[in-house]
Amino acid sequence: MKSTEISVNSATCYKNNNLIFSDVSISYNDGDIGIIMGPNGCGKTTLIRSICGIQALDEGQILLDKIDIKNHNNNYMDKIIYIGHKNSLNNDFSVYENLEYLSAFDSSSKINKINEAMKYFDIYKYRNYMVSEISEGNKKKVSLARLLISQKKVWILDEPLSYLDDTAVNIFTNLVLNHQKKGGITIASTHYDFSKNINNVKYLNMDPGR
Amino acid sequence: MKSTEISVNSATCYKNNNLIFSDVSISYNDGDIGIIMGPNGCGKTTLIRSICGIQALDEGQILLDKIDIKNHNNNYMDKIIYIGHKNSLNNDFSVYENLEYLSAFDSSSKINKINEAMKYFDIYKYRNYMVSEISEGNKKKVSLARLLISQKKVWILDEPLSYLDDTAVNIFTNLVLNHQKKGGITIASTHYDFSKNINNVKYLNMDPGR
Amino acid sequence: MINMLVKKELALYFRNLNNIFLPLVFFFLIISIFPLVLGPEKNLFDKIIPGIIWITAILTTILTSNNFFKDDFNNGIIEIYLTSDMSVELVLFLKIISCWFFTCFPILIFIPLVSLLFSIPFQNSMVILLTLFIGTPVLISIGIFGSALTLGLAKNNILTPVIIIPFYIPVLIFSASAIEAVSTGLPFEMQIYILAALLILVLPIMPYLLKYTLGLSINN
Amino acid sequence: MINMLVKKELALYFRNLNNIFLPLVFFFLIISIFPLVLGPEKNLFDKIIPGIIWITAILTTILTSNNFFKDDFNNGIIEIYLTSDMSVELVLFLKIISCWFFTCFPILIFIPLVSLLFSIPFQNSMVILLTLFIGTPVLISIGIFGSALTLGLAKNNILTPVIIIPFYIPVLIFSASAIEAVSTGLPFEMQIYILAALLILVLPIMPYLLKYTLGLSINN
Amino acid sequence: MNISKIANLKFFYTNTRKISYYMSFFVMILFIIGIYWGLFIAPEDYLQGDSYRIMYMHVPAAWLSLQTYMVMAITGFIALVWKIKIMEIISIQCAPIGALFTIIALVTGMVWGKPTWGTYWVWDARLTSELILLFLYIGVMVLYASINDKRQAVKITSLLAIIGLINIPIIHYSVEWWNTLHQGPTVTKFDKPSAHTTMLYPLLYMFIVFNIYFITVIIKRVRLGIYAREKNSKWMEEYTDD
Ligand code: HEM
Ligand SMILES: Nc1ncnc2c1ncn2[C@@H]1O[C@H](COP(=O)(O)OP(=O)(O)OP(=O)(O)O)[C@@H](O)[C@H]1O
Ligand SMILES: Nc1ncnc2c1ncn2[C@@H]1O[C@H](COP(=O)(O)OP(=O)(O)OP(=O)(O)O)[C@@H](O)[C@H]1O
Ligand SMILES: [Mg+2]
Ligand SMILES: [Mg+2]
Repeated sequence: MKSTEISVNSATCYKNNNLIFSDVSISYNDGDIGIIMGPNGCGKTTLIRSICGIQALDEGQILLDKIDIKNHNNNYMDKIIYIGHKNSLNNDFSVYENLEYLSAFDSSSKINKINEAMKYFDIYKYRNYMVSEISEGNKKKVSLARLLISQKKVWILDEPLSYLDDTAVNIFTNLVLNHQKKGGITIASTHYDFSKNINNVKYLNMDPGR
Repeated sequence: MKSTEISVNSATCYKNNNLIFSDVSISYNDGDIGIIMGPNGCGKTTLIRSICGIQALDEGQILLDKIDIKNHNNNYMDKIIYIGHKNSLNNDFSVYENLEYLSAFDSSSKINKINEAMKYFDIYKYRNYMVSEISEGNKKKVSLARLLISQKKVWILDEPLSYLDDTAVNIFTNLVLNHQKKGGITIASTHYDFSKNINNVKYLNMDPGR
Repeated sequence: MINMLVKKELALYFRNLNNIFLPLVFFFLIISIFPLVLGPEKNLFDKIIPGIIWITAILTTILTSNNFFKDDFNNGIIEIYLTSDMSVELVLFLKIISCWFFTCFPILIFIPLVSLLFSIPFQNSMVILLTLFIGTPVLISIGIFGSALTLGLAKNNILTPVIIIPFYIPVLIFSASAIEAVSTGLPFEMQIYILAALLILVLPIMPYLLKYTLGLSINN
Repeated sequence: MINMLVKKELALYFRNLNNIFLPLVFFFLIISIFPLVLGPEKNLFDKIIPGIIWITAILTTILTSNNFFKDDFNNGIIEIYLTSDMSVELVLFLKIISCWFFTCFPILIFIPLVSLLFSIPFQNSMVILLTLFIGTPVLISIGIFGSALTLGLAKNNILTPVIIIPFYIPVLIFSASAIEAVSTGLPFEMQIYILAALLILVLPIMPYLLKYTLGLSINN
Repeated sequence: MNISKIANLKFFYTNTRKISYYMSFFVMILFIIGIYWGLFIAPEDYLQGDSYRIMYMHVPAAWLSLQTYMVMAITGFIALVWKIKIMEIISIQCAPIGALFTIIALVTGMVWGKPTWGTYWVWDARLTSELILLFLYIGVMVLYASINDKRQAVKITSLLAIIGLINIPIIHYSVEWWNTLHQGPTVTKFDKPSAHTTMLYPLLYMFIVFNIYFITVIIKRVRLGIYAREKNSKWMEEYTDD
């Protein structure tokens, strides 16, 4: 498997003329777990979104394998899966259908892994529930289940632990560990450090911008 | 100050013909901190909503000072403030305006405490930001700031800690402690037990309904 | 408290002063679509212009009241309504009134001008104005009620209109009949009274009905 | 993957089979409002019925495309579109087509029946059908584009219609002109060709335009 | 026997199976008699000839379309206020039946309109409002179908039905309030019906038959509704095992 490097190169971002963060640099390689921490409002979400190309940077670049993602012809996402704050679930679909739908946006995903993924996160019993009929924590689990369906190497997660109960946090931590073992990269923002006894963790502590 | 008692009396709730929880009983008195814990999907939110009268129970009652809240002529909420999963913030308002607006729904609130409340949660600098321009954690702080503006005795909070950074969790814990000292009641669902070294905590552990 | 609510409710609309002109622009856009589509025959157009004005008003009410509570629902503000110890009925009343004031009222002001443009006789134009003045608050109320009924449902922009338009019929029938009467020289007071009675019936009940409906819709 | 998307996109509409009847009911409701408001004069009504059919189609497109991406925006699905490594343009194309198919197409099927009811001559009714068939996809596309433009904005149900209606005008002009032509016995092919050219121009570009617009609206 | 017992779902379900079965036959026979009476025994109308005989379908269907709506709204009201389960089911089951009556009234009216008015359809107040009544029923049904939780759904549709009651007087009095093509009250006038008794009796008879038909169908549908709601409950499993 080809090795992958994703790096943030002296990134600076303004919003509405306010500096959000400046000169942030970090790079992640195979097997890295990147934890982005920092107080509320320091720009974790903004940084994560710019790594995924949703948010434009004012200065600096995001490089995937040394090439600016802007020059990747829009297919740099074939190595990256992004799971944001919001669950990206469609209320008009059942849990199962949502996972089907979301998989269709991911070239690497394996539809036949959906059931397995649901079982892994212990939400199989809700498979035919409408999303609006399951609890907040279970919604988060559904969106995390995408990690098991997708075969991508780089996981970019924005506060993946919110609303999860302790069991689910452990399940998730194990999942990240397994991913690491396979050489995958995980980049996650979080307030609760799930990585206490994990190796190869790269912390990025963001100071409040102002 | 008259003492207050709020109690759940063998409450049972079904949704769509599925049992969510059954025969839950607990009661809270002045100075109590009630922590509702349990795995995702066990019905914490549902219970909390039924205590606030938003969710109808199929069996059992919620009693405020020994009187069923259904017989309180709709003004039983004059002792209770409820802050749910969702932040109840209007995206078209600034932070300050939102707090003004929300205070108007609360007979006990003191408008002149809004600035103080924002300072307490360290969001004063965002006072003129639109809600859509602040980070997720800061939105949560805005909705928690209502606790300082309102003068109500019973706080009912659904996962108040989500998205908060450590500083904010401490601020919140102190707030609850202060409230307890003044004889207030706090009922909160949470996955992260902020009440480790607090007295008078009443735990309600909800088993998964099925 | 109450002035705070009024202030905030108005602020929502006043935030962007353009918003006040939007209904007007919309009104003129729709009116100018008709001759495009129906053909520019002058006689025909003159005949149906009162009807077209009414149709346009109906559209405005359908559009503005569609998904009226959707944002409040998504943001959890409906829960604030239902757990408030203040008079939420008042808030809901305010919401109806301000929705009407900022979407229908601007149109009403321009009716005399429109009448002049399309050479509608003065008395007729006054009756049109009157029926709109009494009728549109009822329509807005009905529309808002419809959006409360369909609150928790999957997105369906046509469902609410389909549910509420049948309730528009009484208002439309009496308004049209009043306009018809005045243009043929018959007395039209009766119809206006009936419209007014509808308004007096609907407006005070609506806030209570809305609160009840929101409670039903959210208790899910 | 692609069939999955098609399947899911259709499932959204097929979930509730009633939804397919809704546009139809809406169509008849709007049509029946006109005689109520304009008065039941038969001659008048016969004259304007093609126009009314078109107006109703316009309304349907405005209503269904209003806030088209709002739910996807709130739920974060727009972010999925923008971070997908699949052809999102295809998804957007599908969304346009299925929106059209489930809101305009049911109406089109019933045009012959409606024509019968209102005794519109066969050839005229075929031209109406044709203009609608070519025109409504364009209108839906424009509407959806408008809702992408106004995605992150405060709730304003009238803003998007005001923005998009001016773009409706070309379609309306040529359609009306074709209908006018056929009812006066003149050739109408030219107008149909122009309409078809519009369609061929708009439909393939729209998905790209939409993706770009969504990216702009969300980079906030 | 008190009301709560009759209103009990189990009581209703277990006690109406036979009744519903026999009533279906009964109503069929009544219909055949009525059709024979209306088509062959009743005299020819001096103005309209034989075409008026469609009245024996049209008028009862039109009446029932209004009546069913009222039943739907009233039972809905009872369901909302007193939370009686069976009323919820009756209320929602009225909608498709009412829609059927409305469609019959519309179609027979159109068929009747062609020979008498020379056109199938005119946009007068009564015809339009009857069409709107159909849309009201459809609105109720669509809303019901759109809500997943059916207990919730009935509450919401009941509310809709109650508010919709306001249209009923409009439909009924529209002919008096506007000069329209449609026939004014001929039968329902208080003093003296203006129709001849030999024509009137079969009409009244048909009205009663339509009512019995309504009751038969509503019982059948309510049974289905109860089954759908209670199919997982203990008593239903026991009952269907027998
Ligand atoms: C599509 C066309 C028609 C519709 C929708 C329609 C609708 C109705 C409705 C709703 C009623 C019940 C009114 C009430 O009880 O308040 C009714 C009654 C009646 N209709 Fe029609 N009708 C139609 C055509 C006709 C025609 C063509 C005739 C005969 C010329 C006719 C004759 C009657 C009569 C005699 C009654 C009974 C009036 C009474 O005594 O209350 N209808 N129709
Ligand atoms: N449109 C805007 N105008 C001005 N400032 C903005 C705008 N959008 C976001 N910001 C600011 O950008 C900062 C970073 O926001 P971001 O959501 O990235 O924070 P975060 O680190 O993810 O916080 P949290 O832990 O609360 O999720 C915040 O302080 C926010 O106020
Ligand atoms: N309409 C519905 N139909 C069926 N089940 C439902 C419905 N709505 C909610 N539920 C179920 O009710 C249960 C309780 O949900 P609730 O939101 O109260 O859980 P919770 O304890 O707050 O979980 P979390 O920790 O994830 O927030 C869930 O298992 C959910 O699936
Ligand atoms: Mg964040
Ligand atoms: Mg919860």
